[in-house]
Amino acid sequence: MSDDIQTWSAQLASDPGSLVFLPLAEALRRRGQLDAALAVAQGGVSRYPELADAHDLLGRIRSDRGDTALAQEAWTNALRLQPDLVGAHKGLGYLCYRAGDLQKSLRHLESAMELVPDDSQAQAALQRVRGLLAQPLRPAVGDPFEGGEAGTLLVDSQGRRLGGVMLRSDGTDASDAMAAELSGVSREARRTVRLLGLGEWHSLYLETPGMNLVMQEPRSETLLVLARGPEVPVGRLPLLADRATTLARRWMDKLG
Amino acid sequence: MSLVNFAAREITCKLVYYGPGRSGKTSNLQYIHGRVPEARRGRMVSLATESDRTLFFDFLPLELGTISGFTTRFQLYTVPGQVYYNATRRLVLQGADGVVFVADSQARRFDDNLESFQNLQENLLEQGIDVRSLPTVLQYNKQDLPAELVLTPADLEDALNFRSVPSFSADALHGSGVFETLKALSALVLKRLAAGNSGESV
Amino acid sequence: MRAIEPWVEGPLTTFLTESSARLVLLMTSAGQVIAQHGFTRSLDVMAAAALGAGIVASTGELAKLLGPSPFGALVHQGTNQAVFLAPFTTPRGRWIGLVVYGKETSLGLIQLFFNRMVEDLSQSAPVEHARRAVLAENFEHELNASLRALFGR
Amino acid sequence: MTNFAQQVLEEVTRIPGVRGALLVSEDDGLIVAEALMEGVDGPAVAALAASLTGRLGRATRALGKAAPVLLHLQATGGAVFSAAGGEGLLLVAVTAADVNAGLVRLSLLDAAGRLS
Repeated sequence: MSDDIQTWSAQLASDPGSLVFLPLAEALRRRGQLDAALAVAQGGVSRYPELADAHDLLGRIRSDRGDTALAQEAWTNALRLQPDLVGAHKGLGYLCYRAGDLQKSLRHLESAMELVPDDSQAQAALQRVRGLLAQPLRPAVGDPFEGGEAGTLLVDSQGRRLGGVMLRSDGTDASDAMAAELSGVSREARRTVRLLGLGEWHSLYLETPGMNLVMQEPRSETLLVLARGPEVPVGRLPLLADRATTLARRWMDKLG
Repeated sequence: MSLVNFAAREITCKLVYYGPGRSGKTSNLQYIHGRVPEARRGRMVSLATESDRTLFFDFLPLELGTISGFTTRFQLYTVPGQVYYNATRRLVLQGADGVVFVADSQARRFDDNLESFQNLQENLLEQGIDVRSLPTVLQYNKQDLPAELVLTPADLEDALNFRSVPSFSADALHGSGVFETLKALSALVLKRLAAGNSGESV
Repeated sequence: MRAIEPWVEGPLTTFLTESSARLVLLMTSAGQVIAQHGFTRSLDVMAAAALGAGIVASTGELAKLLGPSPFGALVHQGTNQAVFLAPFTTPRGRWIGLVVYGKETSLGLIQLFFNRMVEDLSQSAPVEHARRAVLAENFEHELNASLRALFGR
Repeated sequence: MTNFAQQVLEEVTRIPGVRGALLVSEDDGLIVAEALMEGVDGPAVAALAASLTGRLGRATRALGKAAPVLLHLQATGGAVFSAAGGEGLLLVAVTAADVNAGLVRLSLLDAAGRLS
């Protein structure tokens, strides 16, 4: 392989207009030399701007580098030049899947399958996307307050659930019952530290058999509760709570 | 001492029925309780022993109505008459605005009356209250009994009323003299309040 | 909440919110009501005050009989509610607090915030001013009318 | 019992930063035994810690869990710990803000175990 790279590099040096930049950049990409691969591919694209394969190559390199937006741009250019370019369809199918746009991902993967019916990679990806689309509508990933992930609960000062879910071990929903019982906890915590001259409270940690809880106050009189099993180390709970509190603040700001 | 609330225009006075055991203090309150319209009175509280003797006190709150723009309330208390209850008598007497001394008119209770009247003066003195300044009314109860058993009001007057306070003959069981007595004491207490000689106020 | 003297209202309100007490009665040691919260009829308040003052007075006497140190607060724990009864000193003399509370709070909290209220009351008590005549000159006519109305004669 | 409790409390207060340790009756928030540094308002600590523990116990019961074994309220100027001590008792500690929370936790759980 390294022999190929040397040979192709020499060829490209002696003839800058050669199409040998295509196998060279691909070889560099596979070896993980992404910067070198990118330089070679960019050179090729500027010399052959109408060559769809060159744009497809650029898309692969940029995707590997994590430059999602630029990769998408490169593959889109490739498809504009050559709508039946399988690599570009597969690339865009993958990017759209990562971004959560399952419908668009499905369209690209189906196009790829039509062009190359025995592409096992594309087939596996298509199955995964179809499976996800068949499931009931799921909330946006990473937003624990819209009801998805259990074990995080946000409660207002009047004992009402603002967001999140808290489940009992039998799977029944304890959110509303807990919210009602937790109303006033932040007021009581504040009163306790005020009367004992301890400044401002910032976290309340609770250990029960089989479940540990942390509570914080993302906003005045709003209580965030995080419940985790004993497998989560005690010291990690405050960190998780801090993160959830930040998310809760952002989420409430978004709600207005 | 009566409590006067200028903001809410309210006056509350404490009136105590004093006298020897079984002279009819509780009967006075029971009669009043039975005759005053329900809206004007509270529950009558009686702390009595099994044999109906007053153990600690009887208590009856009354709403007199509006006087000079003040909602006026009376708290009627009785003290236990038996000699050995002096500690409780002193407690009930605390802060009294006026006293009705209920004497037992029966001749055989003459000494008990004197002893109790003496005891009243001692207990007031102990609280730093001058007997002469405290509104007091005398009631000669059980005047309905056969004449050979009771002393006349005049006899009792000679023995007890050396300060010439208002006095009334009564039959508390049947109500005669009960309201006259209370009315007279109410007037004395409120007149004193009107003169600004007593009352804790804002 | 009702208070005979306005300066009592602040400390009492704080006590009520902090302690979650159900009923509160402040009275003089003679059983005269100073302030109350939670009672429905003013006449019931008087009976409660008379009884509360009586209990404090009699336990005080009992303490005198039994030993050198006086009793502090008196607590009676019932199944659903409890009664807390405590005498205290104010610049206006000896007063008594009667507090009825339930399971939503505890004796410790009642005691804690009661002590704070006593401090607050001491600080906010105004200097006593001269007594003044309470009733108008012509009150006698009204008194007689009231007595007639009350006693029906 | 009282002497033993006293001894256990004093052990807890030997941890640097612990300003007081108390044995508190959970229902009424009153002190059963105490080892306090000067300036610590024992009755207030007892009443407030018991009240907070009780309220959170109701919340964990709503979650189908038993009452808390341990509670740790962390504030900028200090912390309050409370551990279930059995028979309606709580073991409560008040500490400075920068105390070794892990050590206090273990010490309280251990003391609570010995007391119940």
